[in-house]
Amino acid sequence: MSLAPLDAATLYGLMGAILVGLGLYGVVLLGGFLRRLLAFNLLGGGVFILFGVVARRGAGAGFGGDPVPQALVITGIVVAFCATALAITLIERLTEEDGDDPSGGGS
Amino acid sequence: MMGLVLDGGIALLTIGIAAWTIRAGDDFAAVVGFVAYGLVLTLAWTRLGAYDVALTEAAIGGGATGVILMRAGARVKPAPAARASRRARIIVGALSAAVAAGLSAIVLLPPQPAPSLALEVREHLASTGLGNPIGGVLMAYRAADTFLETVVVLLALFGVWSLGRDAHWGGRPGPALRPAEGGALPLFARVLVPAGIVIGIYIVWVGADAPGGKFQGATLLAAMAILAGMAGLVQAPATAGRRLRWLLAAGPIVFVGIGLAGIPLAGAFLAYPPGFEKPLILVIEVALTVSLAAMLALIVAGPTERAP
Amino acid sequence: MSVLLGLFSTVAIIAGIVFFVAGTVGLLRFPDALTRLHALTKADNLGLGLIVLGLLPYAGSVGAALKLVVIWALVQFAGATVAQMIGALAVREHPTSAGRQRR
Amino acid sequence: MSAGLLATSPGGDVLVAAIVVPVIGILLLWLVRPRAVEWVALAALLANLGVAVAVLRTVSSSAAPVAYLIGGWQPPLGLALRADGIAAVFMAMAATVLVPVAIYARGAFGAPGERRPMVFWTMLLAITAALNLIFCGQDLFNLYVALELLTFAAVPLVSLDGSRETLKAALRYLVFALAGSVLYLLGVAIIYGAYGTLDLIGLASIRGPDGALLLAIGVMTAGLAAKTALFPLHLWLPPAHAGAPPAASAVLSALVVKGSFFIALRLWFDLLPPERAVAGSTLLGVFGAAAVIIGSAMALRQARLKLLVAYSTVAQLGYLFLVFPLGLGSGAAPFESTAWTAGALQLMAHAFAKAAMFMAAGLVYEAIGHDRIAEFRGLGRIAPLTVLTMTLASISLMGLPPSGGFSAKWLMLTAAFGEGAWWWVLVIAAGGLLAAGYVFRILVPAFTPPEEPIARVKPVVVRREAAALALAVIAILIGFLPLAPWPLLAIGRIAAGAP
Repeated sequence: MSLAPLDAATLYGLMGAILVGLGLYGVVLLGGFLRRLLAFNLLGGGVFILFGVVARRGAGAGFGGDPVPQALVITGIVVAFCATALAITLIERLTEEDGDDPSGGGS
Repeated sequence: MMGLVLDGGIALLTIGIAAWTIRAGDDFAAVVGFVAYGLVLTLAWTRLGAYDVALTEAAIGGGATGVILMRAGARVKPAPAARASRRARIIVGALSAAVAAGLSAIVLLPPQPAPSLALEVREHLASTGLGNPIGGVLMAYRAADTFLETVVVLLALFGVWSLGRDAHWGGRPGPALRPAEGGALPLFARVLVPAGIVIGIYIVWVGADAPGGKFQGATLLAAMAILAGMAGLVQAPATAGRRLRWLLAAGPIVFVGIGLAGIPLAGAFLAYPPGFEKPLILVIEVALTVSLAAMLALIVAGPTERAP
Repeated sequence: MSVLLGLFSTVAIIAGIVFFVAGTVGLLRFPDALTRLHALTKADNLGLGLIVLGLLPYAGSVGAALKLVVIWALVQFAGATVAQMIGALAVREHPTSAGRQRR
Repeated sequence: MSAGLLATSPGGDVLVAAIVVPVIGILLLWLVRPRAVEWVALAALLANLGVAVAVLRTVSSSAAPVAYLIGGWQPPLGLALRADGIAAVFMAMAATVLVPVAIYARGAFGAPGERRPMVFWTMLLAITAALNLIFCGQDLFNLYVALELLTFAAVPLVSLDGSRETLKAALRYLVFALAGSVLYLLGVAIIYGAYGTLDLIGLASIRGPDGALLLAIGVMTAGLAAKTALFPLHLWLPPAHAGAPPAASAVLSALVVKGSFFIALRLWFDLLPPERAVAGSTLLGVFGAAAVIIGSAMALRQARLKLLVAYSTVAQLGYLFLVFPLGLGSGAAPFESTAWTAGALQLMAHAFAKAAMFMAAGLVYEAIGHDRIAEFRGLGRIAPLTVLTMTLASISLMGLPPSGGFSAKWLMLTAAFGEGAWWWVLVIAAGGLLAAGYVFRILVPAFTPPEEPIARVKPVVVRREAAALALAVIAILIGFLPLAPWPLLAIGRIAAGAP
């Protein structure tokens, strides 16, 4: 094993790692469901970028990247959107249901 | 070198926006931060050479997700600034940093040569009749993922509908239309919607051989439907409607039908008979695009809020 | 000829960037919604317009050049619509000061 | 990757049917007339039972796994389905639980075609498809899609009645589940980046796990533990499972949480050589032990039946995680071990007993209009069949012979003694005593004659009582199977790192 070359993939890989760390922190610690949902999406973005880095490094056979992880990300983004939509609808419904603090407290 | 500086700049900007979004004082500001995050991520995807993903991120990850988050940010009351205890912050911070450090180590010490299925994808791509390798993965090699994903989207829509009130079941989503105010939005919608529909169909059509595809195209079509709805040009359909339900089911039905036909005709579920791969995939893609566009638009529209 | 074209592109793109920077500064520094909108729309209009103009010689084909122009036109249209809506909202929310509020 | 070569086995089409039948059922539900909805769902679940039994028969008669290459594509490029012994047994178990639940739920949600019945039947079929895919999926990303399908089906069931409490419980559940999914997906990214395949069999043939595999399995296990409500990530479960309608609670507690557990089981037993898993599996065992003790103690303190039963789920899930140290620690071939069979039996016995328990709790609520345990005196007179159901299910939950719960715990004790691991013995014994404590809190008043006759709000429907009773009887009947490792559960298993 040797150190990865300093290229776009490595830079974005480190970015992805940091985004995952930030998102993880937010998902666990932020107060309020909406903020946690945002952190979940930030975290998801970091994970997807890591897939993209893997794809970039697997470039070959005339492709700019390994198409398999790229296809997985496309599926993943659609699924994450659905999850977000379901969660938002729940949050909005909860807000509607009670006048008082809807998004607070939720460990 | 210039490229690396650009990449480093994009990476730092993305991290900065993410940190700002986590720290932002109020919810709406955080939502705006997240939409910006989606945009810079799209740039990162193009720099990684993943144009299909960049399109998807722009359309769905930033676009559609941004729209519903904006709506929630405006509707939901801000949470009280419940700060976690200092000890919790230190523990969770250390744990998150450890995960980030572990991932960085993996990024910095990759296996060599990097594992890849690019060769295998290339080898069999001709037999799918497609030119876009991602289309090949989504519609042939991993078609089962794509099929189930469609079911996941459909279930998410039913999940959204399940959160409406009993009295509104089967009715129309969203509040009753207000008369369009000003002239700008309806005019904009009248001009843009036809153009957007053309572009959406184009994205699906070129997806066989170039970046694009049904998810991106369907999102654009869904966006046009939502724009037309916001401008007051069309009304959201009643969710109990027969025709709407067939529209939603058409994509999955065509997909599973052609998939099952593959058992006698091509020897396996979701296999395509030789010579008919491309036309069959195209039929599935068209049906899926229509259904997915309807599903996505209705997911954004939300649960039913008016009695049938 | 190509040198001239290159020079033209460089000047146009740099001018476009200047407009974007100016627009962003305006967005951050101007006191109320309407003046901020004014700053933003300038960046949209002229900034993007100049950048597209600068890129045209490199588009490679007439089709690609046409796509660039269409993108510019769509952004114009969308920007104008959104600016109009935000402006209307600002006037409605703060009818006396036409959206004027302290930052 | 020669070890990864698979071929579609004869009769492999049944695996496709296991996925497609419930999905077609969902599509039909929304297209047929309202009156036909329940019948479509029931027909799909019966067909699913037939499919599951066919898979089980094929696997047990040929003593070999059933495999299917989707689209004819070989992994790692394509996706394969493969039912080995334990997958076939669990598929049959899930299908068997689902049919009585459906019979119980028929007509329980008002007029068909309205919101609640439509959502319930749709989500029930979606859970069926997702579980089948989880049991026989071979590809880690394909399993991710199945996990998401399971989540999206489970969350709306929690908030089916639409009250503020259940909406909040559903949202909290969704947040845990989504955090779990994204951690799982992170692990998938790491594994693909390191090995270029997501196929479980292909990955099992990789020798010498390095840091990437360990980190991947670490984050994936954390994610799956959140979805399985392993202590200390269990806080979402009691309000969610207690707030859902009884038929939904039955499925959520008996089956849905087992889906994520099953994937964790596969990761640890298929991808990690036992000697690499010692520290991690002990940690999982410690969390499991804490869940057994704390879940039971919390169940002892509940005043309402449904919450008590939900906390009991937290405790019973804890036992499942003892399989990791007991099965991986012995050094023997894990799939022939006593612990492996004990874990499978615990999973199944709990599924039948807990589904019966939640359904009985629902019947109690309907019969007397509340589920306050303190006011259960005389229940045995009003609803004798339901009290019998609760008694039988309780016998299995406590682990008294003869019952599936007894067999599971007995085999677990045998495994723990065999390894000289007396601390697990203590946990298992203490868990049994605490379980006896909380079920007697229900049963003693129920059997005590009332001082004055208690009011019956509504007569209970015999069909629904019988459905619950059938499940409880199965939980008992499992106890009559031989008390030894089942060869069936070892069919087609490939130990990690094996040459």
